[in-house]
Amino acid sequence: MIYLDNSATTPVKKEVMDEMIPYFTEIYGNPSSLYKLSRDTKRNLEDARERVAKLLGAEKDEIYFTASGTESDNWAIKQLARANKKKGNHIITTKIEHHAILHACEEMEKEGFEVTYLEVDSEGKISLDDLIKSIKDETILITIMYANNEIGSIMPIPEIGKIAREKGITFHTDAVQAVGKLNIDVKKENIDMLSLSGHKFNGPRGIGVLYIRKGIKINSFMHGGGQERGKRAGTENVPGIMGLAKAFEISMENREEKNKKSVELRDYLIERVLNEIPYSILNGHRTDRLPNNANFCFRFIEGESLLLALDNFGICASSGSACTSGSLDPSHVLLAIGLPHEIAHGSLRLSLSDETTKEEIDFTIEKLKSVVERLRNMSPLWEDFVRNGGKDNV
Amino acid sequence: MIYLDNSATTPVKKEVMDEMIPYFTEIYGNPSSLYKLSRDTKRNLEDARERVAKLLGAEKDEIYFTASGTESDNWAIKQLARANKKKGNHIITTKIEHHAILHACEEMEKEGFEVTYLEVDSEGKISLDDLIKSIKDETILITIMYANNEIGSIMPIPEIGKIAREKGITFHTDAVQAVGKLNIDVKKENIDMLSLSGHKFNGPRGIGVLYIRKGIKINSFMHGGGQERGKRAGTENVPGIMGLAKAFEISMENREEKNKKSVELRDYLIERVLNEIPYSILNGHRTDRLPNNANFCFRFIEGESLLLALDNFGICASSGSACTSGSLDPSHVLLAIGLPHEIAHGSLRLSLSDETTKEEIDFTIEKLKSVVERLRNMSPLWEDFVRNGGKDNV
Amino acid sequence: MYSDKVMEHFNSPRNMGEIENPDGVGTVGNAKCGDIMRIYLEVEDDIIVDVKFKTFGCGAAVATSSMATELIKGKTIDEALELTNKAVVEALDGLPPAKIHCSVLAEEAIKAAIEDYKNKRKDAE
Amino acid sequence: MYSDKVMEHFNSPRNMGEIENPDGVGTVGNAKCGDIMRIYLEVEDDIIVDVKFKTFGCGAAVATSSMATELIKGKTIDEALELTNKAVVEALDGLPPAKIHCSVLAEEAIKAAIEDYKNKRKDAE
Ligand SMILES: Cc1ncc(COP(=O)(O)O)c(C=O)c1O
Ligand SMILES: Cc1ncc(COP(=O)(O)O)c(C=O)c1O
Repeated sequence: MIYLDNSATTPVKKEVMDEMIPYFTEIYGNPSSLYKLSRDTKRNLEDARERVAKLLGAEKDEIYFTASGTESDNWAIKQLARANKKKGNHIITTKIEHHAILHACEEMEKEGFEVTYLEVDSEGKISLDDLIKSIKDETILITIMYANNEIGSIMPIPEIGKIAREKGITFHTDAVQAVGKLNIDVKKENIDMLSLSGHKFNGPRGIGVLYIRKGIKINSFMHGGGQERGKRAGTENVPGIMGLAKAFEISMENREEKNKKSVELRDYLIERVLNEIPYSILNGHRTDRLPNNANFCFRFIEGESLLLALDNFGICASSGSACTSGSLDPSHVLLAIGLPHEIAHGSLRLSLSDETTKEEIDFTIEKLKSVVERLRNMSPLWEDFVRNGGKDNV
Repeated sequence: MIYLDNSATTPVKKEVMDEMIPYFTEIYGNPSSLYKLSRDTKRNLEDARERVAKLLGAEKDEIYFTASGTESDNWAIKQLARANKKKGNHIITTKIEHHAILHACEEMEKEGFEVTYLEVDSEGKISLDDLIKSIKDETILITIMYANNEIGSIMPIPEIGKIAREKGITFHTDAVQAVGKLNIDVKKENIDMLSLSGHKFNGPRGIGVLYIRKGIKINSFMHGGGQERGKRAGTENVPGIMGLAKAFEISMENREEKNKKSVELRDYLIERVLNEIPYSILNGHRTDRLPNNANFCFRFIEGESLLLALDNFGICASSGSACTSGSLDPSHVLLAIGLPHEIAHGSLRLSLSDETTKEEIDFTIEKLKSVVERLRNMSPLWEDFVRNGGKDNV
Repeated sequence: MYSDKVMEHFNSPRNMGEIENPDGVGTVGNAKCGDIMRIYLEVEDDIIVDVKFKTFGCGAAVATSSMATELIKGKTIDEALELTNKAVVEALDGLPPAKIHCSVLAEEAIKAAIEDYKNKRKDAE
Repeated sequence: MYSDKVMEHFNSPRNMGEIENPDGVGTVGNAKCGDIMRIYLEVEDDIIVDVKFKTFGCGAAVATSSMATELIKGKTIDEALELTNKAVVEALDGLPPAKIHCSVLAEEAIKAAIEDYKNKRKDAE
């Protein structure tokens, strides 16, 4: 099996597993209890919070553990908006956010908020001019993703942070795909809130973080016990928290070196695909993209059948984001960067891990070539295109 | 160490651990993806859903996985209320619910809902007459816990379910403490929504369930990807789900036999404490209580110092519920059953597991006796009481 | 999500290809929605002696095309017109609810090809 | 949550008990809030020659009582009056924020006992 869907989820690393296991079975005290077992648990939990904070350039007390990237996003948007609605009712985001952001924003529209969805260019980047122009007196929140989960493009986060800070507007970033791969410093980049999710960097599923800068006015999302300094109720998922902290640390060890290798392999993949498969397109920015992301469209064929055919060779990949693969609509991200529907339907995301080898990439390219050819031979669109002498009539 | 705080959280059983581990490291596919790895994951996930449904007497499609009991409670209350506010704005609950229910209800009060908090009697039970009287045309939700987390009292759930069904009002029950210990059949008991949490029955933390009967009108709480049939977004915590299902099954194996043993041990503990420690009080119903729960008040002493002193002997226990032990107020549950503040401060909850032995209970009782005596000797209230010839002046 | 039968037809589609100078051709669906099916017919004495398809679409689209062509090959035009999408789904041991529309498309593609055949015959008369 | 020093004083409290016919007694706090402290003083020539406490309360309440009595034993009344809750907290290597009020209570209990001692002396004069 060749696993090239690391943006969807990742296996838990052995060292991470080893870190977690004692907290399931031995150091299992409820951190809110008084006795030694719980004090030990609590100490380790707080230590993990400190370690996560350090990796983000945040303070320990600014780290809140949640159950997922989705929860962090929902909390950040809905409860910041609700807590500040007297100040204003305008939110700015982009057209290519993850659905956790987009659908949370839509919910806020139902509650009377106005949302601006910024356009992106053909490489998936917003224009800072557009951003500045969209700011109004009523703007209370800017939420723009750190890096896109489908096409990998990285947004100009420090620049956005600077603009938001100068205007006194809270800036949230969904960094679910960026964390563990890019160096992030929330203070230097003027980020007020940041979402991350453990399972995207070889940590466990069901655990996430919302960083909330001190002084940001936000309501709780989960009400109940006094956990997480009264801000996020529910018995702490200590094994998950310990696993997340460990996986985050491991992922940031020698990050530059690993990225160098990853970028090389990614670029090798991109070059060969573009050169060897006719009518293939790279989506997203050529260089300013996640080190592990490659996203293509292959004209005249459809994405799902491409995935099924690759799966026959043990190659695990996805078309767009994992969570929308059940849907019939093409990716909102690919449409937003200007692709026509019929081309957007034929997309393939290959997301590498630090362990991906050149052999795996070579094998994948070979299979991809034959699969694309087979599916084109099956395609009435390709037939028409060839009949037309290779000229488009779309 | 003697762990008698199984109502706070429980260690994960070895069989449960064994069930979970492959889903961290091997069968790690994102259930939304297309390839075989994900199809395998998805199949097991849906199988777990089926197994959980069966244990509750529900349909597979009525089971929604969440990240905790707290999330299930928050979802059930807030999103049922918001979805039905055109129908009515009245919610009925009790004074002794967990804070996940109480604080969620308070949030709804801020949004214009009216909440009736039913009184309970000295044994922690509501009166069905009170319930019927409190129902109005505007009542859209009754939420009453299955069994209380502090004093263990079991509510008359089938009777409440019958009343709610006849009046056409949605009935939710927080069964976080009851699941895994009592036989529950949501259909027979006319339960429309039910919350449970994995870590209360030797499953993992960070995973819960909300059962929602087909036809109940409720909004999503987490917005994002299309997971859980579009109702609860976020990449599925498959290891957690598999662990929860396994732990639930194990806990219900030979449940009657285990309960018989548990009740015997619990009653032995209660008898001896009441007989051998003067001025001790049992809180909650004498027989109609969770098989593993004993809750006492020891007059003239304060709960935290009691816990610390027991901890010195390796006995893990709590005073009231775990998540409020940081607070200075005595338990809202003990006040609701009519105890004065000074007595409510001296409470001790001992919650047994199926593995608790008579030897452990005997050791605990011996230590408890000497600790209570030591603390009373230190107590000015005891001094005054003795000076008064053992007559109360409180 | 797909039955073994669907996967088998996706991996080894029957009757995939073109017919030169076909007696009837039908193309339905559109690229925007992600599914296009084209059916070619060769008809002799009202009997479908050969049928081929080309499909742009998901696994279910390919499998339903393959199965549908199998089901009408050797049949009379009238028999082919009686083919329902339900029959295609059943022959494939079922389809996920979100993919039922593919079987409808297959039924429609066959009807369109027969329509074309009939029109051509009318023109020839 | 508690320092080792707090736990040590909780487990082996110094000066726990009563003094018969004390020169001063002070009781502060109330059972409703979960903390009552009572301090007994034996005073000779304005020097606190013995001090005992009784406390109903949490671990911090017991430890602060114990530490506070330690700190004033052998001191003059005036020195004892200068004892601050901060000094008690420091001597215990700190207290959790939610427990600082216990140290305040200890300071108040000593002040109340000294007040009682002064009143008794006045009455005796
Ligand atoms: C950019 C982005 N945001 C949010 C999420 C949601 O994270 P989770 O599935 O952990 O809730 C994902 C991944 O699914 C993502 O890629
Ligand atoms: C009755 C009751 N409801 C809800 C909860 C909350 O569950 P969790 O901590 O898993 O969120 C608990 C336990 O903490 C409980 O005992």
